[in-house]
Formats: sequence, structure tokens, C-alpha cells
Amino acid sequence: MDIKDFLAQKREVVLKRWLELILDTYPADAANFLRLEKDRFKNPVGHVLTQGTGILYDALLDEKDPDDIKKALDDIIRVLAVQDLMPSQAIAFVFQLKQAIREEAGQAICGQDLFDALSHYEVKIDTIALCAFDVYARCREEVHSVRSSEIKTERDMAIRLLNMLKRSEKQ
Amino acid sequence: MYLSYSIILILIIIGFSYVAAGLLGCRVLLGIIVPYAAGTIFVVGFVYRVILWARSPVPFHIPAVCGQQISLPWIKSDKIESPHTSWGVVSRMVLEVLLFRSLFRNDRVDINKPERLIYGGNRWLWLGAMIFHWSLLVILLRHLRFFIEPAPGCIEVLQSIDGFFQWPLPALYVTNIFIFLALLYLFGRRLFNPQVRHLSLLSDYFALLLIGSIASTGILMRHFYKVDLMQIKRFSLGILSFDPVTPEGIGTIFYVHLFLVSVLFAYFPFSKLMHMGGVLLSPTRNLMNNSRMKRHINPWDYPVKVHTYEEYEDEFRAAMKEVGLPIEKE
Amino acid sequence: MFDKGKIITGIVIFFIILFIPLWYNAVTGKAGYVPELKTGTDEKECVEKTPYMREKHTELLTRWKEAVVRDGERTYRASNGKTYAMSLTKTCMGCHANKEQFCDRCHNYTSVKPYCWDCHNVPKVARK
Amino acid sequence: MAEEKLKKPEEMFDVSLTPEAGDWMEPAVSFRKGTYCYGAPLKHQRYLDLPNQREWQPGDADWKLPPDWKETILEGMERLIKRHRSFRLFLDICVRCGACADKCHFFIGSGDPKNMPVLRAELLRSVYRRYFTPEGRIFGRYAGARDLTEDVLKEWFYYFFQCTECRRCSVYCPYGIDTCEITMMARELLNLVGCNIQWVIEPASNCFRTGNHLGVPPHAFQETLGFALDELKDLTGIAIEAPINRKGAEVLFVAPSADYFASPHWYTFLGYLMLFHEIGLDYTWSTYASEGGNFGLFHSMELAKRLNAKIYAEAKRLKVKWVLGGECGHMWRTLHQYMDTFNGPADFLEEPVSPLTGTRFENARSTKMVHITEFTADLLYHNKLKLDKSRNDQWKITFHDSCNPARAMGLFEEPRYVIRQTCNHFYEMPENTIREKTFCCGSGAGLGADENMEIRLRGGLPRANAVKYVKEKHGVNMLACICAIDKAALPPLLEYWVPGVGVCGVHELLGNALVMKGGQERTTNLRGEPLTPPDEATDVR
Repeated sequence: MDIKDFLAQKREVVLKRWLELILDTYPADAANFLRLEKDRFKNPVGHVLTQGTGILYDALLDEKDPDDIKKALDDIIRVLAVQDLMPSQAIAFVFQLKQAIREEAGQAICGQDLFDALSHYEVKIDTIALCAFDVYARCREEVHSVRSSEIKTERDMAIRLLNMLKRSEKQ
Repeated sequence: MYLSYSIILILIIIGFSYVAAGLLGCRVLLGIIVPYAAGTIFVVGFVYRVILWARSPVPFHIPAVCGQQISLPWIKSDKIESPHTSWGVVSRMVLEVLLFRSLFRNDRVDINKPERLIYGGNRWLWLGAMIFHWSLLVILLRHLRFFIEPAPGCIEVLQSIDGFFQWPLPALYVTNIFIFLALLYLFGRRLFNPQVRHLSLLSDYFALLLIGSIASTGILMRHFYKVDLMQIKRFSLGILSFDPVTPEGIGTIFYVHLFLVSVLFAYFPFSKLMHMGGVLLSPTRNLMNNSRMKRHINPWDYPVKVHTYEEYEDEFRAAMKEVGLPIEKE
Repeated sequence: MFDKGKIITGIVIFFIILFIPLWYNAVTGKAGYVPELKTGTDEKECVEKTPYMREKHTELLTRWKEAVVRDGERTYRASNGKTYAMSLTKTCMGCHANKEQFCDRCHNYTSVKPYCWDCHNVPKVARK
Repeated sequence: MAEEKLKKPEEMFDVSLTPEAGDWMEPAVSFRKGTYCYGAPLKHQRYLDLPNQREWQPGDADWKLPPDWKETILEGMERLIKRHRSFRLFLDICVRCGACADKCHFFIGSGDPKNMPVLRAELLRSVYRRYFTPEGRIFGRYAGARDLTEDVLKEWFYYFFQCTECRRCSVYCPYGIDTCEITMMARELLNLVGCNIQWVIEPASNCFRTGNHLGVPPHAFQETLGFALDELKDLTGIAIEAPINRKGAEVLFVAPSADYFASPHWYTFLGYLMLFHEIGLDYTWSTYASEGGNFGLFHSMELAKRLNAKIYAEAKRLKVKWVLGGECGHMWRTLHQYMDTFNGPADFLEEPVSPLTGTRFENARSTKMVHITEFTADLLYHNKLKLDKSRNDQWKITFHDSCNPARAMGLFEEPRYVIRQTCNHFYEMPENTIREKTFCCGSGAGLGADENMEIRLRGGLPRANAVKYVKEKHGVNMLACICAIDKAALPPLLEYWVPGVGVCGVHELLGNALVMKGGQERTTNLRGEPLTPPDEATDVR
């Protein structure tokens, strides 16, 4: 059996395991909420995790537009970027896909001598992880730029007023 | 930890009444003294607790509004969720108390993927709470047949509806099953939902276990360990007419049941079970949304230090004068 | 704003409702009422001992009904060794002839509605 | 060394994210940058005569509490119990059913269990039980009670300044337990020992002195107003006048100060000025009461009353007939639910009547203060304004119900009516995220500071997520709201979560659409962006 077909076949279980691994890093109360609450408006974090991991998994199997991958990564990482996390923690979820695949499909892969083929996909995962670093750095930058642009808006208004005051003083 | 403590507590209570009534035969204690004491604690405690609340005023008008306000005549206002009449408030409270309106509010839309399984987590809570409370009410009303002579017809009708299965003998009451299932659900939530488990305290488990034990002993008495109803009615009428008699030849199970009920009554005023009275006093629900129509008085209002216009003008007069803003004092 | 009046009214109403049993019995004057049983016979013992009959006659009668209707068995061997015909109208009503004075008094008192009389006729002697 | 770096990811996670022990009763707070606000500066503590004045920061190990802080807090608690029925009642009757747990935007966005409203309240409740109930005194932690320690106090500070008093949880609570009340009480207590944040104290102190949060003195206020009038002259060709501190006007107009000092509030400000000119309203601005918002409300009832007093005092001094209020959130919580009680009765005013339509605002007959969208909706309903909706065609608009006008007033239809009358494209967000179920912007109740941007972004996620949905579905690119804090907080929030969606006020939309008598042809909207001519808008480019 081709490893690609095999991984495609195992999609649901691997994804489920992957999500479990990610959620295990949340406090128990939060994790269950993220897992069970299906309303995307009440549970935006859970929603992006479910959606994003699915897209990334598919990208692993088929060639996908790098922009789509970035978009999916962005959705997930944007949330992680504002949580109490170290950068390494925010990126770790990508590597957990490896663990999920090995746990859910490892034995079968062993039995069918697909390990070499698997390593090809693991390289791909590493590439996604590198991409995730970029996205994380950009998101953090955005957090700061949001903050600075907020200050800038305030400052612009202040300068407008100040100029006006100067003008009126001259008059 | 809290869970095991509450289980131990319940076992002690049951064990105590079993030993006291069954083995030691302290019938006067369990049949007369304890129920009277519990009843007194309940009445005094309940009134005291409500008085504690009532002694503090509602200084500000703070309803949580859940519907369109009354404003312009051509905008339809929500007369119940944003009441501006007494009837509106009464309707809101009735919906809240009888149908648990707010718990029901958890409606959801999942537009994104309609085919996906939707967990109605909180509608379940509403359903569980409704079944539990309504069953409890029906069961209490059914018990009136032991407390009232002659038992009113409506109670008998209720009884026959509740026991419409007519099976086995004596007929199984639907509410007995319902209350059991509801209790199981409410208890299960506390155990298995990490959010709820995280915030549950000893008293949360204890209240559920206590009511559960009362229901169990009641069911046991009805279907497995039969007791002489004549004696029980005579006993309860005696208690009520302040001419108590200890029933003779009644199974220990009755004393256990009675003792658990007494514990519940005595525990009631000191616990969260007081939500029964408290819900009616909740200022976010029982006030009209009319605070701009009618002035609400704060009884402990006191004068505060303000920055008066005069002080303000004193500070800025020169500048105001210069730019031609009107001032009070030259 | 204290709403004292409303709260006191609330408490009073609550306790009036809660204490329905107290004042209702006082009003009807049946507070300590216990129905008087007329067994209608001089026999000292029923088919089983009195306490047993008080608590479990329903079960006994049900067992009788099932034995007769399903198995066609018509004789009951009591725990004291005597045998009786399993018949509501003949054995039971033989002694306790007056339904109103015997069955109904207790059953009404505790609001238990048996459905014996859905099928069985009340014996004429009992009606008087 | 190298080995240390090669920790497995899951081990790294164990370091900081796994919750501290299982029991919430052990107080444990780490003040991590980005999640808390700075302490109040000494200068402003002094100006407001606050207790325990000192320079301090929540991140410090030593909070420089007074030696008798514990007694102070417990006495304060006793006082609150005597004064507010809600306090004891809400602390007594919670059954911990958990219905509120997933309703808080901070819990949804952060997953911190103590951000569940029930547990947030339990932080205070546990101390109340310990000192004020027999069961707590006797059974201690078995009755869910715990001692008041410095750690507990720090925990209060951390979590009660992580609540925006939006009251969303209260809507779902079967007993209407209002976390806003609980938070207000906890903050009152924290204030007694001088623990409050800069972003609350500084605006409050400014407002006390100058009449507005930004500390704008009267002459600068006049200049700002003049600047707006100049801008409007360029835009419309009309010389608009705006009277200040004028005695004998019919209406006193009070807006949040951000409207004339911040962006995008500014355009709403222009909208008011255009509207009042167009209908020839006999009104005045005030420099003394140049602020409707009330940061005192985020501090204590007393400070709220001190700041709020200015509005009625000024209305009395200027001998106006009634008061009109601008677009603001907690300003309207104060005006609708507190002002009359604080500083009423307003018997020197008259029942508000719209001078143009003759409509009596009976719903405001005691407080005598009308919300601007009520006033404008009435004008529009009676066709008193000429509008060109197409001037807002570049925008697809959604409306964010601001927490306070929604859950304190029930002001749902009035702003929507104004939007529908002034815009062609209006789309609602999903039903469980609007009206009384609306999600907070995550920055209310004094939390809109810089230093806590991360927690603000997290708290705003549920709101942003609903905006994202309508953006994807309908191409929404503008979010209208009627709250000054929203207008300040939502732009950065949307910039991060939903880039491409702007924020505006309802009266900015009105100002854009308003066809003024004697005005010149408009080529730009209030923001100076070119208007797309009606035909071009539909063209495919």
C-alpha cells in the first residue's frame, strides 16, 4: 500500500489524536471546553484548531498552495501568539503531528516497511514548522504594531490639536 | 477530595439514623425531637436568611436588560425581557422561576457546518434542572396525602397521573424515575465535566447526595420494604397537630428517610439551597427597566466631595476669559 | 430601596403555602384523626398475622390474583399451615363483609386507590 | 548544555501552561507582562484623595499595603454587605451550576479557569464565607471558605481587573447573578487599600479637575471644537456654529471626551455637529461637563457620583431644559441606571421634547436625558432629514451592540434604525453574538490600556471572530458601534484578528449621508476619503 493512501485513510484518527495532543497543553477546564463546544462563535479557539489542523494535514498529503498553508498556520498561531506562551510552545503543535502519526499509524507503518516513505513526510512537517516560525514572528510583530499604531493614532490627534493651538497663539 | 468527604458525610448520616432507630430504638429522638428541631431550624433559619438580605437595600437600579427598551412609540419594546410595567416584571419572574428562562437562553446557531454534531451542553442543563425541580415539586405535593386529612381531590388526581403506568403494584411513579435520572445527570456533570468539577465544592456534592438518598429511601419504602401507611399518616398528622406519637412497628427505613429529610430541612437555610428564596430577590431580574422614567432612591446616599463649577472657573478663569468663553465672575 | 412590604408579604405567603397541612387540618378539625376500623368479624386471626396483613396485604392479594388467573391454583397455604381458598369475595369479604367500613376507611385515609373493584363486584351483603 | 535545549515539546509545555495544582482555593497569580495594568500614579491618587497613597506596581513583590489592610478590607466588606443587597444575595445563592462558565470572553479567549465568572466570584465568595457566615467560620475550607491573605488580595486584583463588567454572564445566570456587581464590589474593596490601575485613576482624576478624561482645559476644548468646525467648512462649505457654555439654551449636549480627541471618534463628533446645525437645534456644549464617560464607575460608587455630579450641576447653571447624550457605553450605564439616584432629582429640568417633531421622550421623563440615537431615530422616522445613502456605499456595515447600552438600557433598535436609514448595506452578526448576547470588546471597565494589549486581544477574540464571519460571508468592511471605548479598542483588535474591517460611529454614518441645506457637492466622506460616485460603485473594475 502506498503511504499516501495509508495516511489519507488514517486522516480522522490522526487528526483526532493530534488535536488531543494540542489540547492536552491547555488547562483541563479549558481543554474540555475547546473540545466539546462546537459553536464557532462561542469557541473560536477550538474552531480554528479543528479547521486549521485539517487543512495542514491535507497539505501534507497533497501539494497545496503555500499561501493556503500559511493561512491555516496563521489562523492557529494568531491565537497562540497572544496567549501566555513561549515561542517554542507556540510552535510545538506542528511537531506534535509527527507524534500523532507515529502513535496512530506507527505499528502499521512498521509492518509494511513504510518508514522510509514516512520520513519524507516528516521532512515536510519540518518545513511546515519552519514556516510556522515565520508566521509566529510576524504575529508577534503585529501585536506590537497594533499597540504602536494605537499610540500613533492618539499621538496624531494630539499633534493636530497642538498645531492648532500654536496657530491660534500666533493669531 | 470534596466528593469523598461528602459521600462519607452522607454515610454517617444514614448510619447514625439506622443505628439509632433500628438498633437502639431511639424513636422519640428520631421521630419527634429531630423533626421538630429541624422544622424549627428551617423556619427560623429561612426567615433569618431572608431578613439578612432584606436588611440591605437595593441602592441602585440595576436590572440586566435582555430585550428592547421602551422608548419611541413606533419601536416595539420587549415587555417581558425589558419590563417597564409590574406585569412585565411578574411575567419575567414567572418565566424565570417556573421555566428557568435564563438557563434556556443558550440557543445556538452553527451556520458553518450544519451537518456537524452539535452538543447542546447547556440545554441539557436546562432540561436536567427542569426535570429535577418539577419532579421534586410533584413528589412534595404527592406527600400531602400523608399530611392532610382528608386528602384533597387534586392531590389524588396528581397521584393517578403520576402513576399512570399502573405497574407494578404499587404503581411506579414517573417522577420517581425522573428525579433519579435528573439527579444522576446533575451529579455526573459535577464528576465528568472538568469545568464544573473544578468549581464544585463539598456542599455541591452533598446537596445532591442528600436529596438522592431521600429519594432512594422513599422508593425503597414504597416498592421493597413496605411500611404501614396508616401508622405513617397517623404519625405525620400527630406531628402537625403538635400531639406527636411515635408510630409502632414501623420499619427502620422510615426513620432513615425521616432523618434524612430532617437533615435537609436543617441544612437548607445554611446552604446554597436558599436560592429558592433568593431568586425572587435578585435585583437584576426583579426590577423594571424604567430607571429614566422613575427615580430610584438610595437610602444611604451621602454628600460627596465634588469639584464645583466655581472651583473650576477659579482655576481656568484667565484662560477662559482670553479665548472669550462666557464666565460667571469677572 | 428595601421593599420591606413585598418581602414580608412574600415570606408570609410562602409559609402559608408551606404550612397548608398545619392550618388545613386545624380548620377541618381532623388533625389527630385516625379512622376506626370495623373488621366485621370476631375471628382472632386473618390468613396471616395482623402486622403482616397491614403492611403487605396488597402483595398477598396480587399473588393470589396471579396464582388464580395465571396458574389456576386456588388454595393458599398460610405460614401457620392452614389452607384458605384464594378468593377476594369469598375468603376476604367473608369476614370483612363491609367494604365501606373496612377497606375504604384506611384506603381513603391514605389515599390509596386499589383497582380490585375495577373487576370485582362489591358483594351485595356488603352493600346492605 | 545542548541536552538541555533538546527538551521534547511536551516537556516544554509542562513548564508554564499546565495549571497550578488542581485546587483553585490555593491563590496563585503570576503577574506576567501583557496581562495586567499598571498601578495608579501617585499624583492622581493625591488629587482624588485616595487611601494609601504611594507609588507602586502590581508586578512588585511588596505592594506597600497599610499594616491594618486586612481589617480595612473586612470592615469594608461589612459596609458593602449593609449597603448592597446584591452583595450578600449574589454571594449566597450561587449554586455553581456552571452555566456562566463559557460565557465570558476572557475565559473563551484565554482558557484561564479563574476567568469563568462563577470562579471569579468565588474568589470573593470564599473570603465572605470565612468571615461572614457561620458555616464558613466553623468548617473553613470544607465549606468553601478561605482566609484573607496577601496572595488572595493579589489574586483579586489580577482577576477583577480582568473583568470588563460587561454583564454577559448575568444574562445566562438562572438567578441573574451579576459578575459586574461582584467586580464592582471587589474593586471597591481593593480601593480601600489603594490598589487601582492607572487607566482608571488617571482619567477619573483628569475628569474631576477639568471635566474630561483627557485633561483638556476649557480653552483647548474650544480650540478643538473650532478645529472641527474648520474641517466641516472645508468639507461642506457651510460655516457651522457650536455654542459653548451658553446659558439659556434648550439642550445641553454631553459626549464622551474621546469623541473630540481620538480617532475614529472624531468623525462621529463631526456627525453630531452637522446634525445639530442642520436641524437648528438650540443647544450648547459645556467645558465643565465635557465628559459623559465616568471612570469613577470602575473605581467606586462614591467616585462615580463625584464625577457624575457635574452634568446636572452644569444643566442647572446653564438653565437648559433637558440633556442630550452622545454615543458612549458605560456613560450610558451611569446615566440610565445611576445618575438620577446619584445626583437627582432633576426637578429643575423639563421632560424632554424633541423641538422638531414634538415627540415627548417619556422614557426619560425623570432623568431628563435622552440618548442621541433615540433623538436621531425619531428625526429620521418623521422625515426631518434629507439623506443620501449612497455616500456610505463604499462600506458594508455590521453593528456591534456595546455591552452597556445593550444590557443596561435595551437600546437595540434605535441605532439599527439610524444605520438602515443612512446606509444601503447592513448585515447582522450571528444571533448569539449580538443584542443582549453581545460580546464585549475586551477593553471595557478601565482595561483599555497599552500594557495589557495581549489580554485585550484575547478577550476581544469572540467579538472579532463574529466580525470575521460576516466579513467572509458578506464582505463586511466596517463595524459601527455606539461606544467610545469600542471605538478605541476595536480598531487594534480588528487589525489583528480581522484585518480590513474599520470601525465607525453611527453618527459618522449619519454625517456622511446627511444632505445639508446650502452645502456644496461632497467629494469625500468625513474621513476625507473620496466618495465613489453611485454609478461607479456598481461597475466591475
